[in-house]
Amino acid sequence: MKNAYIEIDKERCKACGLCISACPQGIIRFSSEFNSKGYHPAEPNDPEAKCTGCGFCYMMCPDVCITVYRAVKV
Amino acid sequence: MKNAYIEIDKERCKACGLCISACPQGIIRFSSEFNSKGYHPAEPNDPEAKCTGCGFCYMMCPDVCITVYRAVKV
Amino acid sequence: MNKIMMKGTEAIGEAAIRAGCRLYFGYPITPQSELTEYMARRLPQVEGTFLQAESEVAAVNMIYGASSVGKRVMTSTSSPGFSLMQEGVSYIACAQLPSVFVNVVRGGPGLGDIQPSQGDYFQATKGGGHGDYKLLVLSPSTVQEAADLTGVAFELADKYRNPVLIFADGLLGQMMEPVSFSDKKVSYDNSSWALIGAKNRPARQVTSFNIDPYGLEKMNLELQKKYKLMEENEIRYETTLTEDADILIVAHGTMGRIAKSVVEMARKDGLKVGLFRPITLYPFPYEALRKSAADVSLVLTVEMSSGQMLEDVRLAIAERTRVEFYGRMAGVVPMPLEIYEVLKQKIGRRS
Amino acid sequence: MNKIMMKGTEAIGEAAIRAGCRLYFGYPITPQSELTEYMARRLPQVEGTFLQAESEVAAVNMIYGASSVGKRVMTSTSSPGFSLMQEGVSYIACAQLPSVFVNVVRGGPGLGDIQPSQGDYFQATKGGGHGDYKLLVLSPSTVQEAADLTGVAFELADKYRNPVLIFADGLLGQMMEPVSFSDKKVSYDNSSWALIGAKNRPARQVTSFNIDPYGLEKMNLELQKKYKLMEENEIRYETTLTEDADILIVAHGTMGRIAKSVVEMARKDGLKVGLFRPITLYPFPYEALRKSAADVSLVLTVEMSSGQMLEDVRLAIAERTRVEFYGRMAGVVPMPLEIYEVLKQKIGRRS
Amino acid sequence: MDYKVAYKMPRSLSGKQFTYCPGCHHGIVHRLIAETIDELDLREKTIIVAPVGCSVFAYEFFDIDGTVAPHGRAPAVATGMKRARPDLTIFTYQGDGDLAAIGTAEMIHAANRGELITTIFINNAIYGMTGGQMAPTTLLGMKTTTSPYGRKAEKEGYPVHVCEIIKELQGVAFLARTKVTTPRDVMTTKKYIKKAFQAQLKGLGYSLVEVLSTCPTNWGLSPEKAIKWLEENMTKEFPLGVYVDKVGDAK
Amino acid sequence: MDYKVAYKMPRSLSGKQFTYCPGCHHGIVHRLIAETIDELDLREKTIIVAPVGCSVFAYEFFDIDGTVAPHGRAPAVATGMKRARPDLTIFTYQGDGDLAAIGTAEMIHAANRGELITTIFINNAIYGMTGGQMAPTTLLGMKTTTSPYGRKAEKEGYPVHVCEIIKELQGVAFLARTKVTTPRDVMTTKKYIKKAFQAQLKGLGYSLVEVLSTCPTNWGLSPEKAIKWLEENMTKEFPLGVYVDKVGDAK
Amino acid sequence: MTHSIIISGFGGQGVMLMGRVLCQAGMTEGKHVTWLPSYGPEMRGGTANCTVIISDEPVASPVVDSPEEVVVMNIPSLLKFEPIVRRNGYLFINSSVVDREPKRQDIKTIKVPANEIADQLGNLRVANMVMLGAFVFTTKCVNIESLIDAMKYKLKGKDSSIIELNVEAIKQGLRHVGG
Amino acid sequence: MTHSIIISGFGGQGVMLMGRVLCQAGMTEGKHVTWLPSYGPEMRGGTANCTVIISDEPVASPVVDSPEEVVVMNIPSLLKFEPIVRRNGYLFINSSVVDREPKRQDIKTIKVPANEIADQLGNLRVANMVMLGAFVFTTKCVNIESLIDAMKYKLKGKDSSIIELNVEAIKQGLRHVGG
Ligand SMILES: Cc1ncc(C[n+]2csc(CCOP(=O)(O)OP(=O)(O)O)c2C)c(N)n1
Ligand SMILES: Cc1ncc(C[n+]2csc(CCOP(=O)(O)OP(=O)(O)O)c2C)c(N)n1
Ligand code: SF4
Ligand code: SF4
Ligand code: SF4
Ligand code: SF4
Ligand code: SF4
Ligand code: SF4
Ligand SMILES: [Mg+2]
Ligand SMILES: [Mg+2]
Repeated sequence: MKNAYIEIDKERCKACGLCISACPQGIIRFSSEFNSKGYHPAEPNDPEAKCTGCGFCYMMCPDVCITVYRAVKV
Repeated sequence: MKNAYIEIDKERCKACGLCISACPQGIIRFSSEFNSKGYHPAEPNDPEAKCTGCGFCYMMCPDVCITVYRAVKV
Repeated sequence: MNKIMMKGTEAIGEAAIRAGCRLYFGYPITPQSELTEYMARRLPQVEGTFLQAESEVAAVNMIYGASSVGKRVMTSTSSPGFSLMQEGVSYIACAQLPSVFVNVVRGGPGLGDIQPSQGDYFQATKGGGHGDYKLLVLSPSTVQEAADLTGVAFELADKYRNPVLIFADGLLGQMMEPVSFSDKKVSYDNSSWALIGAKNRPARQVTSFNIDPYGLEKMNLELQKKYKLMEENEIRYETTLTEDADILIVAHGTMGRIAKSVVEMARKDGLKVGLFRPITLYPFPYEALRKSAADVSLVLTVEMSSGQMLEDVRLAIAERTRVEFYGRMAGVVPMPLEIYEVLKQKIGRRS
Repeated sequence: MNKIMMKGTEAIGEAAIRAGCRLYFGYPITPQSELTEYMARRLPQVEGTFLQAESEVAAVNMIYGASSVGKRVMTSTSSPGFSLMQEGVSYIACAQLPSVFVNVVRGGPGLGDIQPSQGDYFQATKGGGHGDYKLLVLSPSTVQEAADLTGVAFELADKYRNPVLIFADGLLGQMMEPVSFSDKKVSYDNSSWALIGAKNRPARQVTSFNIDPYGLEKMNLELQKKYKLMEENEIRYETTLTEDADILIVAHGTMGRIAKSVVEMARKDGLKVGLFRPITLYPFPYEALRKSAADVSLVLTVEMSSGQMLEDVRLAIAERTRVEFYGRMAGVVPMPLEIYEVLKQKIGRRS
Repeated sequence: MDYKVAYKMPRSLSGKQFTYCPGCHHGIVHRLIAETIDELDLREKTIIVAPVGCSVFAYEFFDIDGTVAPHGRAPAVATGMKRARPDLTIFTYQGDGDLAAIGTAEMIHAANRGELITTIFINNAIYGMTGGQMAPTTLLGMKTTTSPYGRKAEKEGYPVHVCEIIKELQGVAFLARTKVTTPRDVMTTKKYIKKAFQAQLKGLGYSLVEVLSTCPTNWGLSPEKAIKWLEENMTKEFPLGVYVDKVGDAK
Repeated sequence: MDYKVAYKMPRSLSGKQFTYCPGCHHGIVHRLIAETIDELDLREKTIIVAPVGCSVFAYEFFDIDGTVAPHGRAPAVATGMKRARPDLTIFTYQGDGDLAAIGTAEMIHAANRGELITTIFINNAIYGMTGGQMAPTTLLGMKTTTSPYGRKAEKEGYPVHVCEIIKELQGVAFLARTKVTTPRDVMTTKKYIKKAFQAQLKGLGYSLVEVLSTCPTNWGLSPEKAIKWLEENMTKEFPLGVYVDKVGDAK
Repeated sequence: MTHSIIISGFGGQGVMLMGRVLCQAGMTEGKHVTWLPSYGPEMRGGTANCTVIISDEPVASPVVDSPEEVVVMNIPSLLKFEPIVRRNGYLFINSSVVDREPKRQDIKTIKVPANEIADQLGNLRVANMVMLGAFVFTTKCVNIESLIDAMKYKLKGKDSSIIELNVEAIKQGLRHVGG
Repeated sequence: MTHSIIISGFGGQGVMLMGRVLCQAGMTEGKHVTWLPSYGPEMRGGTANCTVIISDEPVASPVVDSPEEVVVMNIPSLLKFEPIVRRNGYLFINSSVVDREPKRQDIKTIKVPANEIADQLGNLRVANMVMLGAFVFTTKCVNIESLIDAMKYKLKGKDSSIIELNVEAIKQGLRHVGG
């Protein structure tokens, strides 16, 4: 059960790494794949469901690649 | 015996009157004559030799019409 | 229609207001400041906006802005000021923004003087700014015509989405003549392209930019197509006694009406002189002039410049006919008799 | 003389320094920033002064200042920037201040793009600013010629006390070719008119201003006399295989050398095609072109524009000969084969 | 369990990919503007005036009507728009070359008139688009392609402080300098941008937000190092904070 | 008894009659500049850059080499001169339209560069030469031909305060605002002008002296009444005094 | 019938207004008119003049080499314009200011001591209207009634006493030349 | 004899340098050369190419419709330039990056796995020199010695190890095509 998760638009990503250093949980990394622009895009790597949905990654991403989802409290 | 006196270049004068109001001794007036520009130029009127050579008239004249002479103390 | 005595500058201002212009941005400069001042006085009375810009560079860009949101707008200046506007004019032309400019030309180059001149003809007609663009250029010769052409200018600007230049000289700007204005109600609608908010439609761009040369070339070809249309449809000129003329004078603006006096003089002397007066400087009436000049033995171009329209005259008649030139510069206005003397001399030299 | 590979922009910069230019004022703009940057690097090495101006308007006026105190000075820009300089250029021309301008023309109008173009021909040759003035305009076609003409530009500027414009395009600006520079020592002396302090002589004025129209007309007539002299003495052009040509291509700058390839192609096909390449755009080689075109059946003008030099070509040969035009705009460069195809098509249509 | 989007691309962006280099702060600021427009519900009546600079394409990145002004003249263009259509919300987006060099006069006079427009000012201490020439805001000693030996005060003058110059102009209603190097900064900047738009909406006067930004490409640094360089050098030269605030803090 | 000249036309004036209207303060300031040039013995190496404005002829009124710059561009022209010939003394003479409207950018950047030139700035709150249009320094409520209903802050903005805008620029070495309505003012102004030239001679930076001046003609007042109006209105809007002084008081 | 007129004098003498009143009068009579001002090269207070054309035909040139009727209100104007008056044309001289004789014999010279007459009316500033009265009565370029109406139109809003004074000035002017 | 060459690839692949080294080599051999860069419409990081002419005659056009020799370092370049290679001309393909086949049969295609060879040399960045070695050996547009000298000239000031690496890359390139 994760409280939050993110999605990264790989095609938009330019691999600047700003999301990676912004994430307090350290759960973003560079993918080993290339995107069509030739970059190794960032990808979430959150097996332990540590994402808090804080949005720091989103805030620092200059290319608006990231969508952050939070669990809805019912 | 005057301590000081002034000369006014009538042809340069534009009858603005600034020298007249600047003179602490009140010894400048408008001439009744016209100059070739059609102005009544200012003229010194110092029968009592009141001019102190203070230079106020010179300082205020926008058309640099005035020369101030002072007696040389020997 | 009631006539009132008005200066050319003021008549242009009033006519602009009648044409629905409610925005004026400009910077004072002799000899057109009366137009700026007229707008400062008049526009608030009709709930319009007058704003004195901090410079001509700012003014032309305010025109760009106001026009891009779809409003009729105008500025006026004189020679050095119009030079400063050239970058902006090129942008406006490329972005296809309707707008009306008035250049009350004075003696140049440089600071020059403040007397009447036509020395900015090249700048007006060939493009003083960079790139392949054209202004529609109107050259009135009377105050009434200045007023009428101002109305035309706004119509043409919207019709072609193109900047229109009223090319006047200091004579026309300062001269007073009786003038009357039409009371026709005007309305216009630029909402199909203007930047008025992306509501219920995709967002819009007004631009003179295209980083892709093929894209930009396409934009240019569109412009060229438009210019072609103007050349086909918008040519204006006036002829006086050209039918039987053996000698043709070509002159525009107030120079044109001064030349008309020469025609009168010459005709009294039995000389068959006619007058061709281009009203649109761009598009230039090449074809019409060619026809008018078909049977004459001499064409005399008279300008208040060193000879600029002369090149267009030459292009029109391709030197099949002798083309002579007479001009005065720097605000010295060629006078009727003076021109007539020159004319007689040229004819004399011919024989 | 040692050759080095250099960009056109850089070669112009180096040539300027060899010509004694120790002052550069300019504002960055693609595609000429390499020249600005070259001067920023090089001038301090030769105790010269490089200053990045706050704008092109400031730059042109810094040129005015530096030139008025008698020093060789230069600026460079690209199309929109040169439009902004028009007021200043008109002042400089009227005040008769020697100075060298470089316009590395890009696609226009407006912001356009950053690709090569020749669309500022009218602005350069007919006067983009106000009033009756002329720049000396040089159009090089190779990096070596750009370097050589830069030296010429400084000489002519001083000789005529007139601004000189090097009209380049992005191709020439970016292209690298081997180039060599002369090591001739240059010296110049403008102390007879420059503002260097009223010592042991009456005070001097450098001015473009004369409130009296007759005085200003006199200044204008002096300018016209000077232009006349330039027209008599400074015309430059290059012809290729024009002697026996039946078809003449007219093209300037890099377009000229591209056209040279067309001539080579055509000749291989047995078509008698020649090339006329104006090097001075003002003064334009009317007479020489008229002669070169005397016996041809077709003249094809090729430009990276909608057809501007075309008017001068028409004026030169007065349509005795058919004049056709081909051009591309906005940075799209007409290619040799492409032009050749057009040429063949035009010939075809003729028969 | 259900999930809800907490952060996503704002409506007022067109979705077109930014042409900026990796890590360039232009993109962050774009997003903040778009979010503000969304939150104030202004998308259908806002016009962007893009500059000439790396952000020349900005008018394509927003899903709003827009244009690109001649270099430096965005405030004049915006003035023309606003005077013609006071009901529209107009903002200019300008770089330091655009705003503080060639466009100095237009910016100052728009500010002085209290023109009801908003300016977002990206200060990256360099001319990004044209390849790294000196800007008015370039720091002393900094090497650029046109100050290859380092900027010297005696020769090129001092870094221009835009906020300090215009802060005393009475027409200015909101004025602040900020940065976007941390999420916290990003939130502050967002707040400023919102206030700047509110200054316009409330008819209070001219508003400008200066954002210290990185240009990794022309600084020759990685995005991370560029951020560090900004923190260590630019914030010293250009003090952050609110210079003018006539908007107040009430909602 | 012998008499000696105590005050007379300074050597550095050409003697040509001024073209100014009766009572116009341009003339007083001209004289003070000429006296300063004489006293510093600079006549043979000083160049004047006249503006476009009523003082367009200034370069003929001084007996020194000179030119007239395009409207507003005198600081750029002077920069070109000074960079080319650092041994010359260069000053610009500019009106409020010239300096604070069209020439804003050139003035600010010359000041920011600490350009070694001196500017004498005549603030008469109006465009004199062109017949009385609104200047950036026109007071609120003041009627001019282009603010016929009185200048309004909401529409035309606020009077521009040049000294206040540039006082924080580090390139500025001497900066003062003064007037010439009384002999005492005239003396003060002379002192400032001298300091301004000294700032240049000593290589300290840019110097500017703003002189509040009358325009009797376009204000529609007699020379005397114009002075009174200036005292009562302009000095309130534009505080007099020295804003920057890096020259010091030693001889 | 075309009248081509130049009116010239010092800046303060009201010569521009004279021309404008004339044009206004001509226009109300349905004539074609143009008024063209010209200021000397001096910046302030120099000599100024205007060219007025009043015609039954549309006006071609608004400038004339050789006007039929010239009014000179000061000496510089006399020097400048006497030589170009058309043969058999009129030269009106404000003899209060111009204390010298014209040289030409082939033109009709009319002297009006306009300042003195105005002075008698109590206001030097109406010298221009005095001259205008004399001018119109002599040249008949417009009717006196139209002239008076035009003057009133131009002075609209002014005190009625001022208007009366100007009417009186016109009348004194035409009386001086025999009207 | 005239070689007209287009070299094209991503911004980072060093295609501009390839052209400049070729020209430098040509120049030292006394040939006439031109180098003309062209950047795509993308602002940053897009495809770029340069046109090089090496000739015994002065170069007329620095642009060519139809080059004799084309080097493509990536797929967009292949798509753009394959169609315009002159009949019987050469197409050099960096097969490490371009994983598709050219369509034309009327040209000579030469595949060089430049990245792989460079990788083996320990530095991907010398892929361009690998390709250049292959290109020059095949086309003989300049001598290999001049090429190496030109490369050294261009890398003046760099570490000698880097220069050695580049020499090696050139040699590997020409070895790959049989040199
Ligand atoms: C009149 C004019 N001059 C110069 C240029 C060239 N130019 C384009 S962008 C730019 C400067 C960009 O720098 P900045 O404003 O700081 O924006 P950045 O790219 O750093 O975001 C310049 C000088 C131009 N397009 N127009
Ligand atoms: C480019 C340009 N724009 C406008 C003008 C017209 N012009 C001449 S002087 C002037 C303003 C003068 O005012 P100011 O600078 O205050 O000087 P003042 O006459 O009051 O001393 C203007 C707008 C011009 N000559 N050139
Ligand atoms: S939302 Fe916060 S925790 Fe989750 S990935 Fe982004 S920065 Fe990390
Ligand atoms: S911040 Fe955005 S662009 Fe940068 S690596 Fe992360 S997702 Fe990619
Ligand atoms: S010098 Fe002084 S006292 Fe003498 S006239 Fe002048 S102001 Fe009066
Ligand atoms: S101050 Fe000068 S110009 Fe004025 S009245 Fe006195 S002398 Fe004449
Ligand atoms: S050059 Fe600099 S400012 Fe421009 S997009 Fe790249 S990083 Fe951003
Ligand atoms: S108009 Fe004003 S500023 Fe100009 S000279 Fe006259 S009084 Fe002086
Ligand atoms: Mg920047
Ligand atoms: Mg003023």
